[in-house]
Amino acid sequence: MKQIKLYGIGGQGVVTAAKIIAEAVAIEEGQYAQAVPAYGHERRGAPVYSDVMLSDKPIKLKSFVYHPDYVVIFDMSVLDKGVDVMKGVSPDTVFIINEECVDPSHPFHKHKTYYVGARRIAVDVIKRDIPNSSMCGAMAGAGLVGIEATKAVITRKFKKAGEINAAAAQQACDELRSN
Amino acid sequence: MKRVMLDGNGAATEGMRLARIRVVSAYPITPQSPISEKLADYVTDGTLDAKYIRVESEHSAMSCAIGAQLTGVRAGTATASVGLALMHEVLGVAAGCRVPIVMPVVNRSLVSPWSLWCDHQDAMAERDGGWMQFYAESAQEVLDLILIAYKLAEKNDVLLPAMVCLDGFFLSHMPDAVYVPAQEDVDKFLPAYKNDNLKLDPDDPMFINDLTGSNEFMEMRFQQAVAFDYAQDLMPGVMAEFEEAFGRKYSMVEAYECEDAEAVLVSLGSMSGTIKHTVDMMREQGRKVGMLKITSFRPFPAEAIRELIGHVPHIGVIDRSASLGSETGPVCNEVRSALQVLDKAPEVQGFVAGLGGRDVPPTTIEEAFDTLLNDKTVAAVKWLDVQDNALRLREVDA
Amino acid sequence: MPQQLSRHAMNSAATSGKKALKGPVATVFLATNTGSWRLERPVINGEECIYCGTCQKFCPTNVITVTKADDDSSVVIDFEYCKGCGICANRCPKQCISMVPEEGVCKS
Amino acid sequence: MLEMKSKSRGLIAHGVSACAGCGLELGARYIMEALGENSTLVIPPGCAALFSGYGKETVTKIPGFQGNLENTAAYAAGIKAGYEMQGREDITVLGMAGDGATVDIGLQSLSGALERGDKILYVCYDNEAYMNTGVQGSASTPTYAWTTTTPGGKQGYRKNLAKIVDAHRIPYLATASIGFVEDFRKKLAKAKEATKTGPAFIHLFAPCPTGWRSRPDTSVEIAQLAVTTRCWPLFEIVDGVLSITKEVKKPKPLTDYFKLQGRFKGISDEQVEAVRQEVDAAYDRLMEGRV
Repeated sequence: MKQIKLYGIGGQGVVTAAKIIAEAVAIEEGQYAQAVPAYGHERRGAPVYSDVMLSDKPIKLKSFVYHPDYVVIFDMSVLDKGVDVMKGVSPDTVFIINEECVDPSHPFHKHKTYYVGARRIAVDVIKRDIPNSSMCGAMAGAGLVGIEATKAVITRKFKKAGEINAAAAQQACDELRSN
Repeated sequence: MKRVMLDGNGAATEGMRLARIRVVSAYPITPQSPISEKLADYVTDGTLDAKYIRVESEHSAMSCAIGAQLTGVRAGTATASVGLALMHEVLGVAAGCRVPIVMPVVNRSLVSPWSLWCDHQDAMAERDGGWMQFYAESAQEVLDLILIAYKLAEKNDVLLPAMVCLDGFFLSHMPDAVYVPAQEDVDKFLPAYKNDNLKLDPDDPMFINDLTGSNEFMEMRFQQAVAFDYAQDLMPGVMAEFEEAFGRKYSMVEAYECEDAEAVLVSLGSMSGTIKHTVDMMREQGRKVGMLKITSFRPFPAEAIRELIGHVPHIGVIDRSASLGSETGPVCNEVRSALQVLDKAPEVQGFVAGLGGRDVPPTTIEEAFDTLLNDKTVAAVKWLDVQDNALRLREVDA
Repeated sequence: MPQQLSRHAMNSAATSGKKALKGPVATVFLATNTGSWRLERPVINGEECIYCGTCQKFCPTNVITVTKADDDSSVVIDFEYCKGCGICANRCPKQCISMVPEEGVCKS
Repeated sequence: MLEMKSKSRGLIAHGVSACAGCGLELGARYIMEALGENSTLVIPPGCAALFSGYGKETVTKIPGFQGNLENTAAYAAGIKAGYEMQGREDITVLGMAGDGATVDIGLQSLSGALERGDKILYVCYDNEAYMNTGVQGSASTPTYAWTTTTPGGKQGYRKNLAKIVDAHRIPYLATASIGFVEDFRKKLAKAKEATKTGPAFIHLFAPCPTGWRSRPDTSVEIAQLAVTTRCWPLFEIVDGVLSITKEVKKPKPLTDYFKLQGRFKGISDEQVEAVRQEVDAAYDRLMEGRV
């Protein structure tokens, strides 16, 4: 089982992205997945997180993710807002982040890290600063789920804006780089 | 049958849709609101041929449902927490008048303190009120248990309302792949509602729910008690029919790795899944542990529990609610009393965990197993995961 | 299962060819003999009565029948149910109803 | 399959265990007459529950349901919806509740049903206190009236139920009195008709000799005096337009009304005058078309 933790800011579609990845794995790829949203008094601009579990076997665990295999950061500002993105990680934990360049002082610089300009892609392609579809593409690029499955769910979920969001996902997947 | 991503609320809504409820009376409350909203969508777009009564309270939600169902249609509502508490008075009317309403209850703590998150205190407060109570472990179980509940509740020997309980957020908002049966298959399993008992109909007048003297009141209650016996007798058959129709197996209690277990934890709801997960982990380490999930808390399957875990030396029960002033939690009390009739009754350790939405992760489960396996049991209930400074959370200058 | 509830015995007793409704319900239409409450009974002075129907209109128990006909007008009171409230006497425009104390047990 | 063990010419039995001289009993007969057989009744606990029955016996020939004290309107709304979904829109669903069950504890569910436009008929029979529980004061108890919980006479005003109901903009709203049964009869017919489009509401004045400490034979007389003194004006509001159905140009002295009722025993001249000013002002508002 792969356990994933997504960090971001309210309004960036973190919870939706978790649901998209889960659905892509569970429905499009016929495996098992669970999105575990943390609900509280989230407000636009405040840090939010969401968990995803992916597996080739049925998932019994109904709990949050404490030891993520993957940490996905939608917005580096969560670090400034006091979110400890290193909580529960192991040396093997992989990071997927929305940023072109990463300050070497960032705590995860020793980890395998994928980078993508999700925000720029979102602004270019969907004309809105909502990075969730690009981040889904990045997660696909990092091997969590197939890009076609991800695009299929995005197209279905975003209805009218489905095509452009799928395009954003594809571009993020293509442009994904790693250390 | 199709496989789609649904959270527990979505699964509950699909269950109600497939049961063809004709009147919806719903009032929003976190974390149930998506059910009220989705049903409104379904009524508006014609997916569901029903009248939507946008009630002004949960009390009225249940009142409307009772009134509607007494005329001969399935009526649907859903609630959580203080909403269920507000319904309390009328829940008794549904039960006493033998109106087999099936209601999803999205478990959430009761005040005070305020909390939006999961525990079972709301449903436990209704455990003796004449409603059947089923607890789901997953979104799939939510949908399936709703269909099973309808089938069972409407049996002439049963005629009891039923709550299908799903843990707030952990199930209600956790998307998972769910098999949604086709309408025609559900129609075969669950035929159209036929009200053959107390019914409002000008063509056949009767006055329902009038005053009953003490010469008959006890008999009315006894009828309900017998109905719970019937429910228990008939439930395996209904679940077998469900399995025949849809391929998924259910039982009142599910034993997981209990046969050779030295320690077993008993629980309800989503926590059961986490315990199974932990059992798998601990079994890999060679530790003989198991889990017992009570799917049907009302009727309470005491005999089945004796059979399945009566032989286990160490038993623990994790309650996701507290029975304040009692030695242990409500589920633990029942498990203890079920087992104490055995010649060599196992000791049963009570635990309380996961109140107010506190997560119950595998580490907490492991701690409970450790308590059982290392003979660290105590007579009273053991609260898991409580901060050491619990009594000094709010310190102010003296 | 609590076997002390001998269900099958109870069932066979119930299978009498009739349907046993479950729960609180009234299925028998039956009036109370409210006439026995009466302390005073209305007595109508037939000579003064104009058969206007006022007493019938205001009788809470609806037990007064006024018939107005050319040759056969009448006022009939069903004393099985008349509670003797006296509203008929109070409202009679001709004041031709008097309330007379009942003597002992109600005789209807 | 109602087993008929008694005969009656109306839809309720002649022998109902209401007190002698009960205003509700008289009112209920007119209500039933207007409703007809194709109806369903919802009654909360209270004096009206005498019509529900006891054990296996009822005095009502139409189907009925005894609800809780605070949710008459909600039950009625649910029942109506159930009938509607089965193509039986023609069935009239009536809520018949007292003042306590309407203006106090039942106000929320009533408001909900009125706002939603549920096609129910609701009659509040107002005996101005909680009578079945032993004459406790309600929000509808009038100023200076004695009850067991206003032993010194009620201070403050009664809740203006018609004004509250009117705020919901329902098709038909009326006050009525058992002292004016022809007026009541007409209003019942209009109200029943109005339920084809939305909620209809009648606020019925129903004296209670037991609670008002009045002689049973004076119930109708008191009900008439309540109107002719302007204590209980008769009016209706049809689609928002108010009209007085019984004009009282020269009101009778309030003492004529008060002296028949022990609950007003000891009312002072100043208090009578205060009531006079209050009821006249209310009547004037009605004359201007306002509740």
